[in-house]
Amino acid sequence: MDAIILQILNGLDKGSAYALIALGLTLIFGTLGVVNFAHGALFMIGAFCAVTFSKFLTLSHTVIDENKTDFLGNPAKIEVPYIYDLFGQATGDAIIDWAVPLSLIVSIPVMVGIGFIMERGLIKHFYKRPHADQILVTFGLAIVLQEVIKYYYGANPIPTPAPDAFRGSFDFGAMMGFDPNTIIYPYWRLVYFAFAAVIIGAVFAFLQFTTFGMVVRAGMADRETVGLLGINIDKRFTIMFGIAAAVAGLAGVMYAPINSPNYHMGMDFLVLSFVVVVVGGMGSLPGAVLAGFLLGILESFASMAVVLELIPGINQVIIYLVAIIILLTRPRGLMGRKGVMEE
Amino acid sequence: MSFSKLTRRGLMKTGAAASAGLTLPTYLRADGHSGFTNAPTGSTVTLGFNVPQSGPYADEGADELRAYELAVEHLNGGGDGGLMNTFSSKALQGNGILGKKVEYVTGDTQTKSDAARASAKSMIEKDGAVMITGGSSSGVAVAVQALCQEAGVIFMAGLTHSNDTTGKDKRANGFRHFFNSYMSGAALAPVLANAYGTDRKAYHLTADYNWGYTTEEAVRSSTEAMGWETVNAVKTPLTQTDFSAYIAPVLQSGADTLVLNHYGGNMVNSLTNAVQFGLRDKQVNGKDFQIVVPLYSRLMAKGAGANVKGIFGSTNWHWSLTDEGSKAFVKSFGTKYGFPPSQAAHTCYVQALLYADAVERAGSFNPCAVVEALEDFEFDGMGNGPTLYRGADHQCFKDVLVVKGKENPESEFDLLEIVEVTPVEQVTYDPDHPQMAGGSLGTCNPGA
Amino acid sequence: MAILEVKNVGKRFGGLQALGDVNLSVAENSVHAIIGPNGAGKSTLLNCLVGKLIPDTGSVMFDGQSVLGRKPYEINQMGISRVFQTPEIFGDLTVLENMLIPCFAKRDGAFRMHAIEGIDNEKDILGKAEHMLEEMKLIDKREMNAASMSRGDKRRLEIAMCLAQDPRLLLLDEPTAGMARADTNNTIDLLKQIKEERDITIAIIEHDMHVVFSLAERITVLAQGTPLVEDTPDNIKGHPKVREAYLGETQDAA
Amino acid sequence: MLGLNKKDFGLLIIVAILTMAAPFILNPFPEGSAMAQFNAGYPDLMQRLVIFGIFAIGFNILFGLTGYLSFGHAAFLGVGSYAAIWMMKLLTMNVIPAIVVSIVIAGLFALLVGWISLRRSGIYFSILTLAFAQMSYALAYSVLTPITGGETGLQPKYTDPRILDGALEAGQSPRANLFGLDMRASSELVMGNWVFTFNAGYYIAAIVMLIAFYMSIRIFRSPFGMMLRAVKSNQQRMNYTGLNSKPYTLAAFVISGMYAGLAGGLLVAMDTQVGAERMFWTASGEVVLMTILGGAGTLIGPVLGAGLIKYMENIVSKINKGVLEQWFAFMPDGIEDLLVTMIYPFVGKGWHLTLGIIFMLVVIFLPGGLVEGGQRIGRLFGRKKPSDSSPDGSKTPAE
Repeated sequence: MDAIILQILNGLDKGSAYALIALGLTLIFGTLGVVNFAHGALFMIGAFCAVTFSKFLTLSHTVIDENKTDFLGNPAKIEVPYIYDLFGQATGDAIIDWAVPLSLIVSIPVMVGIGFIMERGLIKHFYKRPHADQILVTFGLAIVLQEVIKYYYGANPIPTPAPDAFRGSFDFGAMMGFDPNTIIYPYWRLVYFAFAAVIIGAVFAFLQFTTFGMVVRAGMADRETVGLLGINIDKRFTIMFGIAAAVAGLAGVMYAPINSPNYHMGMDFLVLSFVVVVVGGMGSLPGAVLAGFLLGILESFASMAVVLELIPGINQVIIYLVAIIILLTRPRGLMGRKGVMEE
Repeated sequence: MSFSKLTRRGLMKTGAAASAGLTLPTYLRADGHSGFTNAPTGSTVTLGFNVPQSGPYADEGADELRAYELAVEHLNGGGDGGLMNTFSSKALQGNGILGKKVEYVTGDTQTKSDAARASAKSMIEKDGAVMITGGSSSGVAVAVQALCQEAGVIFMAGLTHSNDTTGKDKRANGFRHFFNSYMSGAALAPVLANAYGTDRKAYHLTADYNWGYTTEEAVRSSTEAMGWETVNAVKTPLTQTDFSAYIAPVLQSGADTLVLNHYGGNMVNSLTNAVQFGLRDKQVNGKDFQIVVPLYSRLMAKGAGANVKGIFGSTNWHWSLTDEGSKAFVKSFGTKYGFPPSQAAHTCYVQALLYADAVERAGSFNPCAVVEALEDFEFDGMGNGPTLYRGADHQCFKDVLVVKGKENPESEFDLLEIVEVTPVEQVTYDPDHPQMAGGSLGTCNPGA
Repeated sequence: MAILEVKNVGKRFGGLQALGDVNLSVAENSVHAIIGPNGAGKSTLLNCLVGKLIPDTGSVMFDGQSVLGRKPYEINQMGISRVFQTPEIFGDLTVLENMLIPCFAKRDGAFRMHAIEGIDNEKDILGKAEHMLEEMKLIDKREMNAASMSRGDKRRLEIAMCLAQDPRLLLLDEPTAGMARADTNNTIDLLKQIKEERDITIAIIEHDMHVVFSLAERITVLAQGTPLVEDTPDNIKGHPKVREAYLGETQDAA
Repeated sequence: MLGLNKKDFGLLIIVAILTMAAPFILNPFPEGSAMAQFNAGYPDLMQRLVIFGIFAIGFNILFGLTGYLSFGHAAFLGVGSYAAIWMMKLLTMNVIPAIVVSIVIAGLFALLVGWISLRRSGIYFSILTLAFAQMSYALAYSVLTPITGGETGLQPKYTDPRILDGALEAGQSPRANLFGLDMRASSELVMGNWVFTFNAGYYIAAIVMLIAFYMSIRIFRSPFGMMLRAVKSNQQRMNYTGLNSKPYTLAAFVISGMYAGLAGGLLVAMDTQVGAERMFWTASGEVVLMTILGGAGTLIGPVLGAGLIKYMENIVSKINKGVLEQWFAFMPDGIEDLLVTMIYPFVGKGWHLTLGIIFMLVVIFLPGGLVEGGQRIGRLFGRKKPSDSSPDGSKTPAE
């Protein structure tokens, strides 16, 4: 029982990452009709916003310390962050410790900006082009983006820890009356789950309750009609692209402490997030979220030792197996609309 | 047209027929038949450095390449000579290899066996490389080693840790300086027993591919021999990035030690996740929960950041060693590049020198002569103490380092501290040990 | 003799009774029009005839055989061809190729692995296709991409493609919808000509009374999913029920 | 000629001449010159160019004609490779049975995958094929290790049973051959500073590629090929014209799967080794990129796309800093350094960056792929009437 509760918890957490990425992907697809293979790259850039911001906070000048030696036996150069000079060491350390949450503030304008530039500079010209062309050009863009990141940050993962306050894990087991330590979950992952829930809720509320959102939803349903009403839908779609990029980017920022960011983390997520979107049904936002959580939970269950003993290798294929079964039983995924990307 | 069984740069035996129908004046290569692939004919000799330049191991590949460039510089008499000064064999003169200036070509393995073979083949066929070296995974090492055996060139493996490379997939033309899974297990077990006691319950997470299997087997058998119990061993997909689902149930199992048979990105992520779960702050069975990482690398430790603190593992070499060889290498590498070398850089540098030395001693680039010179070759001064290149499986036998993540690092490179230098006797095994069984070296192939 | 016999056909979509209890009999070699106001169930009925929908109740017999449960391509191979409201042609292919496909379908059936011999060597088929194009006055456009033709030409091509299969029953779904008057008249002439030259039954769904009364020999009026009347055009014109239920509304529709 | 019209026959002859003369054409620079880095006329790369050409030609039969975008074709290549290597391990090192079996096994696997996946269309079909390929990859890399060799892959060993071949001498490496002709046998022709290599394996692969190319022309020009384009153009009309589109698409899927299997078998014949990465999704993506880059739906496009990508992967990735410095050595130091710094990020380990940029440039400026680029150049210089109606559909971009 406790094992099952634990894996559900796990699946929700995993699923929240999938759902966030799939949500952004679906926003872009649903509003603009563009298959964006560079979406994973946006997620990756988000994570590197966190990396860059913490690097920025630790920008240092060097002080030669004659008492210590470096690995070659020369006097050691000690790096002193400028932030120490500004705020003193204690406050400086605290700020550096909170780099990841703080970088959220920076990353929103950065990601929205990147989204605008991408849409106006490139994607805009591909609305009327075949999906295959969209895939190729965004895939090319994804490669370029990740190579640029690799050029500046290297291929190795870069540790980007969460604030010390979120170290360790919360003991649900003890709370629910199980033995202590049976159901523990890291604080930061709980934060991530809550964060994802807030973002998903905010996007839905935005689309549901604002005029802007209503127009965009109408545009998703029938672009031409909305265009005929004299509403400048293109401008709104650009903004929508910026929002989708920001959602992906924020998902990336918050993910940085979970797995140290590296330049190909976007590609690692890309295929998976496409599976999630398609299983959810092309163009359906609730579908994307639902599929994200569903696949996350199933993946967690498949990685349980008991299950693996029963069916070796199931953890390798579970997502794809489920995708196949769902697509064969529900032609348009869980909540897909008819006629979307079926040609 | 008649085909002579030659690859590039070798001499054509019967190629005249090929030009029979052509009106342009044609010339055959003027040199004589030398009896092996890519026999160097001019004043230079070409070596092929096949390292990952794209993909997750690109940084490790870049470090390997730096080491090779340094080795070439030293072989050609440049720089401070590096390990050539401390190497027990004095055959190398600093005038290239057998008087031929060393040149090199590079390629990208992409850490994929297909791509690695393609780039190795291009070095052999197009650039006339007489030796291929490098790589950062066992899949690549085994694939390229088999290729070199077929093509008749020497393969000096880079970073490859799986038993298979010199076990079931060993080849006469291939040599490995790096240590292997068995040695990791054999070196780690006593240290672990010493530090954590002999009645531990271990939970293994194992990367679901060959290297993971051999490492798990090695660590399990040697820790179980010390009295540990293995509670469970779960295989994780190579493509996994988030290990939470595998780590969450560890505490429920009643285990008090987690062994992460992971490497590279897998290891960085699984270790980060495990520490995030706060496993190391827990008490199980009245003991502090512990994590072990059988194969450490400094580059990966860097990726995991502070999470490595206090965690045991093994490594082939570390820059903080204080023997003359290690000091010399760190000095020349550090002076040139500004940071200390990784273990991958070390093994690659040493492999390049060992090859050059073997050629000098054999007096020939002929792979069979080189094999003979390397087999059962004993040397010292390369940073690992007295070392034997065993003839039976072309594996180096030397001391193994057990290391621990440093609690208070003084610099960004100062991540690991050496806990123990396990003497070579303790990690030596029979060539037909069950963990190595099933392969055969065959005989050396000189190619054409 | 009736070539198409529809008996007691009903179809529901959720709570909506699209077709009530439709009985319809189309005589061989006649032109039979089905008219009715929007939402009367004309298209649903048509879709039941060609296999796109399966009715909940009743039977549809074509030439003594049931079509129910058969796939559209099987029903087509039985001898029913359909012309769509907006011309459905192979837009990426040339006009000639558009013509060739039904010719092959007629000769080779629903599927034939015919992958080696080039089309250029299929002289009979090529001849037939070109002959059809000539007849339809499309021969000078044979190398044109079908999508780039005018709407009228697309309609002609689609009808030609259907005729190339020598169907026994040709179903037309508002063939002149959205056409200019001149194009409409051309289509009427074309259909008349077809009727004269071939042994073919034509069933036509149409809004435009001008078209209906120019062509039809019998008319069925459909309203709210059930047939109201079936009679000759002259009788339909004066029928009070029809006027009441339908004609008043068609004025703005036409 | 050969059942082709004049234009197609001409194309076939051009391709034949190019492939037969590839050892010359791909080695335009003299040995030892600075530009020799760009020579691609060595056996391994020439083999790969034609083999991936076959792969892309086959993919194009599915994608270019029917518009069904499979994202899992690498699985068929991989399955073909495994089948071939097992034939070499169990039966004989002769490449004929290996290649035949690889085609058959890949075809059967494609039949299964296609039969299931073709129940859906559009992106749903793409994801189904992707799912099958990813499962094949993941299983081959892990739990199927006893059959596939997992991470370290499979190579023939002299200890394999090989019931048709005589026992090898201990330590001999088994070599792939065609009735005794070693695939790796090469002859060299030296002309001045130029060295041209003629490799037995390459010529066998090239001949197979020509046959594959010829077959694809026949398919493109056949009623079957036209039906496939009809599937892409309008399935509704197809069904109402009495044609069952399912078997047509399934047949196209199986044929392209067999092409992939053939490519996989040839890869093993030329280089006797298989690794599971061959089936990873990026490998499936690569063939999609090759086809679109060259020009989907055109006859020659996929071959060009395959050539470009493989050339980049094998040549550009090998240009390291040392090579760059050698190139620009004749320039003044400052300019040399500047040039090296400017070019370095795009070559060697940065070859992916160049590839990404090329993808983007081609899609943005040449929607029809390289073939369209060629046509534009042809129109510019040759003043030839553009062949708008060419039935290979080169005019219409791929869906």
